[in-house]
Amino acid sequence: MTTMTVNDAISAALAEEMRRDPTVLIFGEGVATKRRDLLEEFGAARVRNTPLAEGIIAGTAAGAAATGLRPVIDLLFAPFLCYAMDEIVNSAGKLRYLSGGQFQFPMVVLAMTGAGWGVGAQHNHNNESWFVHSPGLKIVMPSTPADFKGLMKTAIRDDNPVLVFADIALGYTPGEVPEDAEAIPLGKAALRREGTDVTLVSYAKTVGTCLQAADALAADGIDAEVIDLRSLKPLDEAAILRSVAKTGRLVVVHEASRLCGVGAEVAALVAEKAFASLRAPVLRLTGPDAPAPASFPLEQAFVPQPDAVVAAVQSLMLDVVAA
Amino acid sequence: MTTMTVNDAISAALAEEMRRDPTVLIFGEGVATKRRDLLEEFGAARVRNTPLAEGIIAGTAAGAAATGLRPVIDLLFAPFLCYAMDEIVNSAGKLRYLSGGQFQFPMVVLAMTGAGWGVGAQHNHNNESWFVHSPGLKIVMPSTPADFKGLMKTAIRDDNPVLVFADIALGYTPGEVPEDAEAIPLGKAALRREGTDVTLVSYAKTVGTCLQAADALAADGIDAEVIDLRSLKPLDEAAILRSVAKTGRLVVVHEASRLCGVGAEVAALVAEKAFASLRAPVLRLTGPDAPAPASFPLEQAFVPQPDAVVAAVQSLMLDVVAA
Amino acid sequence: MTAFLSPDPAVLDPAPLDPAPLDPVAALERMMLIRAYEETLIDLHGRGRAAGTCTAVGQEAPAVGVVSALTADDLILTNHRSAGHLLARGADPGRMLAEVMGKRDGYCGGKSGSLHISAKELGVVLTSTIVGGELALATGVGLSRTMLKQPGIVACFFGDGAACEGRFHESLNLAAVWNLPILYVCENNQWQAFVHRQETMAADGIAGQAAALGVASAVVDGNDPLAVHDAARTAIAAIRRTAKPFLLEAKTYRLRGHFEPDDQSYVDKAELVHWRGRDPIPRLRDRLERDGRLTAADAARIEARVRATMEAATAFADASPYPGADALTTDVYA
Amino acid sequence: MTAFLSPDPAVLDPAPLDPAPLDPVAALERMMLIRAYEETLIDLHGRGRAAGTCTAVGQEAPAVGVVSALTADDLILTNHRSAGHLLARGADPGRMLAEVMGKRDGYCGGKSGSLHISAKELGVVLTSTIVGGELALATGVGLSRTMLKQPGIVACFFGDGAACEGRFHESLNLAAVWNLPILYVCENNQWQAFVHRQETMAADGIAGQAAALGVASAVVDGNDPLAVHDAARTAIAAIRRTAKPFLLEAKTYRLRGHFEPDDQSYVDKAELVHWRGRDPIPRLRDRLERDGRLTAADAARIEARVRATMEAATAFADASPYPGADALTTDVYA
Ligand SMILES: Cc1ncc(C[n+]2csc(CCOP(=O)(O)OP(=O)(O)O)c2C)c(N)n1
Ligand SMILES: Cc1ncc(C[n+]2csc(CCOP(=O)(O)OP(=O)(O)O)c2C)c(N)n1
Ligand SMILES: [Mg+2]
Ligand SMILES: [Mg+2]
Repeated sequence: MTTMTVNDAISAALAEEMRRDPTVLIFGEGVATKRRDLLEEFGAARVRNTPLAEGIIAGTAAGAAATGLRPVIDLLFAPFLCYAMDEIVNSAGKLRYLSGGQFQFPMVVLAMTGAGWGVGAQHNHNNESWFVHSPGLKIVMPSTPADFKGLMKTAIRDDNPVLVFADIALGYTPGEVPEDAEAIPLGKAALRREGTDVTLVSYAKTVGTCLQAADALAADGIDAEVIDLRSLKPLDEAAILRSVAKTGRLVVVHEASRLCGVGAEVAALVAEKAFASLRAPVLRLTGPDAPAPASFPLEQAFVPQPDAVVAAVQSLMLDVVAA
Repeated sequence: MTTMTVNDAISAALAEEMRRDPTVLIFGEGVATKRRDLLEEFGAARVRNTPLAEGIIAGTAAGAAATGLRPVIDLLFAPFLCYAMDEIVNSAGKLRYLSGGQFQFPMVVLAMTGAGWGVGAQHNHNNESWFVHSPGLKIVMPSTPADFKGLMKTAIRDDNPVLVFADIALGYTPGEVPEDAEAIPLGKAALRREGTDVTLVSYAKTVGTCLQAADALAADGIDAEVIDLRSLKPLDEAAILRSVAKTGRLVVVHEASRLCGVGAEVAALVAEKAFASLRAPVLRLTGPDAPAPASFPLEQAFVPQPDAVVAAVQSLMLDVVAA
Repeated sequence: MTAFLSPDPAVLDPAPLDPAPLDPVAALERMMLIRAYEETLIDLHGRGRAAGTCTAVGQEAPAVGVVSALTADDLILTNHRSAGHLLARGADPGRMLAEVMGKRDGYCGGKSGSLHISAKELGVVLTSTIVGGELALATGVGLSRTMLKQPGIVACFFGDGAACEGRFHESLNLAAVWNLPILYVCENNQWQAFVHRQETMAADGIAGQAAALGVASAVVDGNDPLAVHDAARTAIAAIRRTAKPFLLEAKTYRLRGHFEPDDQSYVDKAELVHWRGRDPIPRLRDRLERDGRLTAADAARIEARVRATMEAATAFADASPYPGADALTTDVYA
Repeated sequence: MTAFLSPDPAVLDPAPLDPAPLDPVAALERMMLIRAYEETLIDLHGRGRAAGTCTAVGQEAPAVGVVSALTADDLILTNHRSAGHLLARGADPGRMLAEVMGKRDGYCGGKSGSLHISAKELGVVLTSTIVGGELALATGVGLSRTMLKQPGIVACFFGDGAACEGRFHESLNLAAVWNLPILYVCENNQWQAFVHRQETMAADGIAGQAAALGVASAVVDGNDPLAVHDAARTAIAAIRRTAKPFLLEAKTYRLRGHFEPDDQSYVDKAELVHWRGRDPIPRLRDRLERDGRLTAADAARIEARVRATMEAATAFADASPYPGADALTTDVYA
C-alpha cells in the first residue's frame, strides 16, 4: 500500500498506461505545463498543450481514437464540456453505431466538478447525468484514490469513450492505493459499509457524507448500508437491487441537481425492479435546481450534508407502508 | 375553432406575439427564407437569416435578451444544440443567478426532435432531459397544435429562457385550435383521458401512443388515465401525484432514452411522494440506450409502440403487491 | 523569450507514391456516374423508396479532381454531400444505395442512411452530418497519421457554411500549430441550406481566412475537374514537403436544392441560370469533343456503362434485406 | 446575382458625446487604484479571507485607456480578468471586494464571486468566466443597441486565448455581416493560463484574423494607456461613422500568474524581466515626472489616496454580512 492523493492517483494511472501502451497520449490546455513529469518521461508528442478550444480538443481526440490512438484529454472544469458536447455526444458517442461498428472511439475525457473552491457556476456544475443519458458513452466518478487509479486505467484501456469526473474537493484527499493496483472493472459499485436498515447510494464526494451519516445513524441504532456507485454508466444495477432487497429503504445522495439526475435513475430503477422489497418512499438528497453560487456559505449549503441524510433516514424509519 | 398543423400553430403564435410586442424577433439558419410571411409582415430586422453557427446564434440571443429584446431562435434539429450548450446552459441558464438578479434572459429556443424522417442520430436525438437537469431553463414539449400555439405564446412572454421542442412527426399533424387561443401557462399538464386503473404519463408524439394503448386496454376492461405533461419544467407534479393516488399504477412513456430521462424523474417523484398509493412497480417504456438509426424499420423499432404499452400495463395489472 | 517548438513534426513518407495525372475521359465518366447516382436517389425518393437526401449536383468536379489526387494511404473526411467523394474513391454504388435505403448491405449496415456514410476499406473515416464535424475530427486523423508514422495525408471536405462554424477556426488553427498533414477542401457552392453565402460572411471567400491563421491556401475553379486536380496535386505536394496543412477553396455552385425535394423557390433565377451554364459535366464533355478526345460514340458508350452500373446498383440495393430488429442495439458499445 | 442587404443598418446617435481626452495624471491614479485593488485581493487570499482569483497586474493600460474612451451609453462585456475594466468604469472597490468575498453587498449579492461580476448600473453586462462567453453575448448586446435605436456601442474585452475559441470567429463574422457597433478589445497578454501564446497560434497576433473576416482592426502598445486611449477613440469614431465593428489588439503582458496563488515557475524568466521593465504604471509615472507633469509630492498624494480608498473598501467588505441561506435559490427564475 502507498498513500497518495486523488490527483496523484490519476497521474500514476496515466504514467502506467502510457508506459504500457505507446498509443496513449494526453493533451489539453496546460497539460504539458502542469504534468511536467509525464512530459519528461513521454516527450512532447505524447504530452501536449493545446490552444484554448475545447471543441477541437475533443474532436481531435475522437478523430485520433478512430484511427489508431488512445487519447486522454483534460477539459479542466465540467462546464467547459459545453463547448465540446458535439464532439463528445454526436461524434464519439454516436459514430461507432452510425458506422455499423467500423470505427471505435477509445478515448478518455477528464473533467472536474463540484463545490469547494468558491468559483461559481461557470466552473462548478455537476452535469454528469447529461452523459449518462447519452448513448455510446461510459461515465466514471470515483471517490477514493485507489478507485481513481484503477478506474482511470480501465477507462484508458476501454474501447469506448469514457468520461472521468473528478470532484475537486477530493483532489488533495490522500488514501491507500495498493502497489500493484490493477484496473478496476467499470460497472461495479463498491460496498463501503454493510447495513440492514437502509441503503444509501451515492458517488464522488457525497459518499463521504453518507459514511458520516451512517456513523451518526449507528449511534441511533440505525444500521445503514453505503454503496459507492463509482461508475455511473454502466450502472451496477445488481448491487443496488441486492441491497434494497435486504434493507427495503433507499436514499440517494448527490451534489448534482435533482431533476433527471443520477438519483432519479437509481430511484426509478428501484421503483421498477425492487418494488416488492420497498418498505418506504425512496428519497433523494441533491443539490438545488440552481446554479452553484460562489459565496462560501451558500456554496456549502448547496451540497447535501450528513445531518440532512440522517434526518431523511430517520423520516423513512418512521414511515409506515400503506398497501 | 380553426384546424391547423403544429407547424402553422407555431407560426401563428410567432406572428401574434411579434404583433403584440415590438421587441420580439426571430433569427436562425434559413428563418427568413422559410418564414416568408413573417419576413413580409415584420421586416428584415426582426426576421433574420444567420450564418451557420449555432453557438453565436444562441449567444446573440442571450446578449440581446439581457439588454431589452425578446429573441426567438430556431436551431433546427436538437443535436445541433450541442454547439450552443455553453450559451444556453452557462449563459442563459446561469447568468440571472450569478448577477444576483440584475439581468434576465427572456428568449425562446426552438428545436426539432424525434424519429420519422430516416435521417439518423446526428439529426434525431431526444436530448430534452439535459435541459430539464440544468438550472434556470424551462422546457416545453407539447403534442397538439393548440398546445403548441398556447405554450409558444407563453414561452415568448416568459422572462426566462424557454426551450420548445417540436417532435418532427407531429409537424404536419392537424388539430383544432381555438380562434382566441390564449397563452397556456407553463407547468400545467393536460389530462387527455380519464381512467381509474393505471396512469400513463407521456409527452410529445408518444402521448398519441398512450391514447391508442388506452383504447386497446379499454377493450380489455382496463381503464387507463393519460397525462400529457406538455411542460417538462416546470413539471406538473400535482397532476401526476393526483392521478397515481387514484390509480395506484404508473407507466411513463417517451422516445428519449431511459437513463436519467424525464421518465426517471417522474418515476422517482412518484416513488417518493406517492409511494403509499403505489400498487405495482413503476414502469418506463423508452427509446433504447442507442443512437437513432436511419434505417426505417430500425427507426420505428426505436420508438415505444402502443402494443408495448398495452403489454406493460397488463403486466402491472397482474402484479401482486408484496408488503 | 521561450522558443516553443511544435512537438514531433510530421514524419511523412519521403517519396510518396504520386498518383498519375488525371485522365480527362476517366474524370468525365466518374462525374457522370456521380450524377447518375444522385439522380437515381432523387428518383427513388420520388417513388417513396428512399429517404430524402442532400445531393451535390453540379459539384462533381471537386470530388473527382481532389480524390483522384490522393493515394491509397490517404484518408477522407467529408460532409452531408459526400456521395461524390465516396464514388470518386471507388465506392460501390450498390452498397451506397443500400445504405441510403437502410439495408443490411449498406456500408454501415443501414444505420447511417445517406447522411453519415463511412467506409473503412476505402479510407473514408467520416461523413459528418453535423456541419463542422468533419473539421473537428480531421485534426485527430492528421495527428494519428503523424504519431503513428503513417504516410497518408488527410483530405477534409467541407462547405462554405461550415466555414462559418467556430470549428473551422479551431481546426485550422490547431492544424497550423501542430503541423498536421491535412488538405482542407472547401467546396464553396454559394449556399448554406436556404441561405446564400453573401448573407453569412463579409469576406469574399474562405481562402483569406485560412491565410490569417497561418494555413497556406489557394482558390480554384470548382467546376473544372482538371484544374481542381492540378491544384490538389500541388497542394498535396506542399503538404508532404512542409508537413503543414493547406486549404483549397473550390468555387462552385449547388445546382439543386438543399435537401430533396426542394423547389429552389428562394434561389435567384439569373444566378442559377448562370451557373447551369457552367455545369462541369457538359463543360468537360464539350471541351473533350472540341479537342477531338471524345467522339459522340464514346460518350454514348460511357452513358450506357453508367446507366448499366446504376441499374445493377439499384437491383442490388433492392434485393438487400433490412437489418434485423436486433441491430437496433448492436454497435453501440465496443 | 441576388443582392443581400444587411437588415436594418445600425442607427446610431449622429453626434455622440465624445469623452474628453484622457488626463494622464488621472489615468495614472486609476491604474494605481486597479493595481492596489488587485494587490489587496491577493493579500486577502493569502490570509484565507477571499477565494483565489485572476488578476491583471501589468494590464491596467487597456482597461483605463479603453474605458475612458467610452460614454455613459456604452455597454461593457469582459472576461475573468475584469477588475480593471470595472474600476476604470467607476465601480466601487468596496462592493467589488464584497462580491469577491461572497458578501451580500457585492454587486451580485455574493453569488458571482470574483469571476462573473456584472453591474447593470455601470453598463457592465457581463464578466464571463467561460473564455469566449463575452464574445458570444456581445453580438446580442450590439444587436439590441441597433434594434432599440440606442446610441451606445459595445466594448467587448477578451484575451488572446479567447481568440483561439471558435466563438471568436463566429462573433466577429456575425458582427461584420450584421453591422453591429462593437469594439472588440483583445488584450493579448501572451498567456493563456499555463500556455504561452506562441504554443497556440501560428499567426503573429489577432488583428490579422479580424481583417480576414471583414472587421477593421488596429494594434496598439497595450502598456501605454494614452496610446490605447487614442486608438480606442479612433476606433469608436469609426464604429459610429460606419456602424461596423472594429477590433483593437493591445499587446501587453500578464505580470503575475494565471490564478492566485501561482509561482510562475513555467514562465520564461527573461521574458518576464523584459516585460516587468515595461510595467505601465512606473512607465507612465516616470514619463510624467520627466515631463514635469507630476512631482514626487503629487505621486505620494495619489498613493495615499489610493491606499485610503482600499482601506475603506476592505472595511466595507469586511463589515458586509454573508447572504442568508434563502439566497441559495433566489434569482434562478424570473
Ligand atoms: C451543426 C449543423 N447545423 C445546421 C445543420 C443543417 N444543415 C445541413 S446542411 C446545411 C448547409 C451547409 O452548408 P455548407 O457547409 O456550405 O455545405 P453545403 O450544404 O453547401 O454543401 C445546414 C445548415 C447541420 N446539419 N448541422
Ligand atoms: C471555456 C473555458 N476554457 C478554459 C478555461 C480555463 N481558463 C481560464 S482563463 C484561461 C486562459 C485565458 O486566456 P486569455 O483568453 O488569453 O485570457 P487571459 O487569462 O490571458 O487574460 C483558461 C484556459 C475557461 N475558464 N473557460
Ligand atoms: Mg455551401
Ligand atoms: Mg491571454
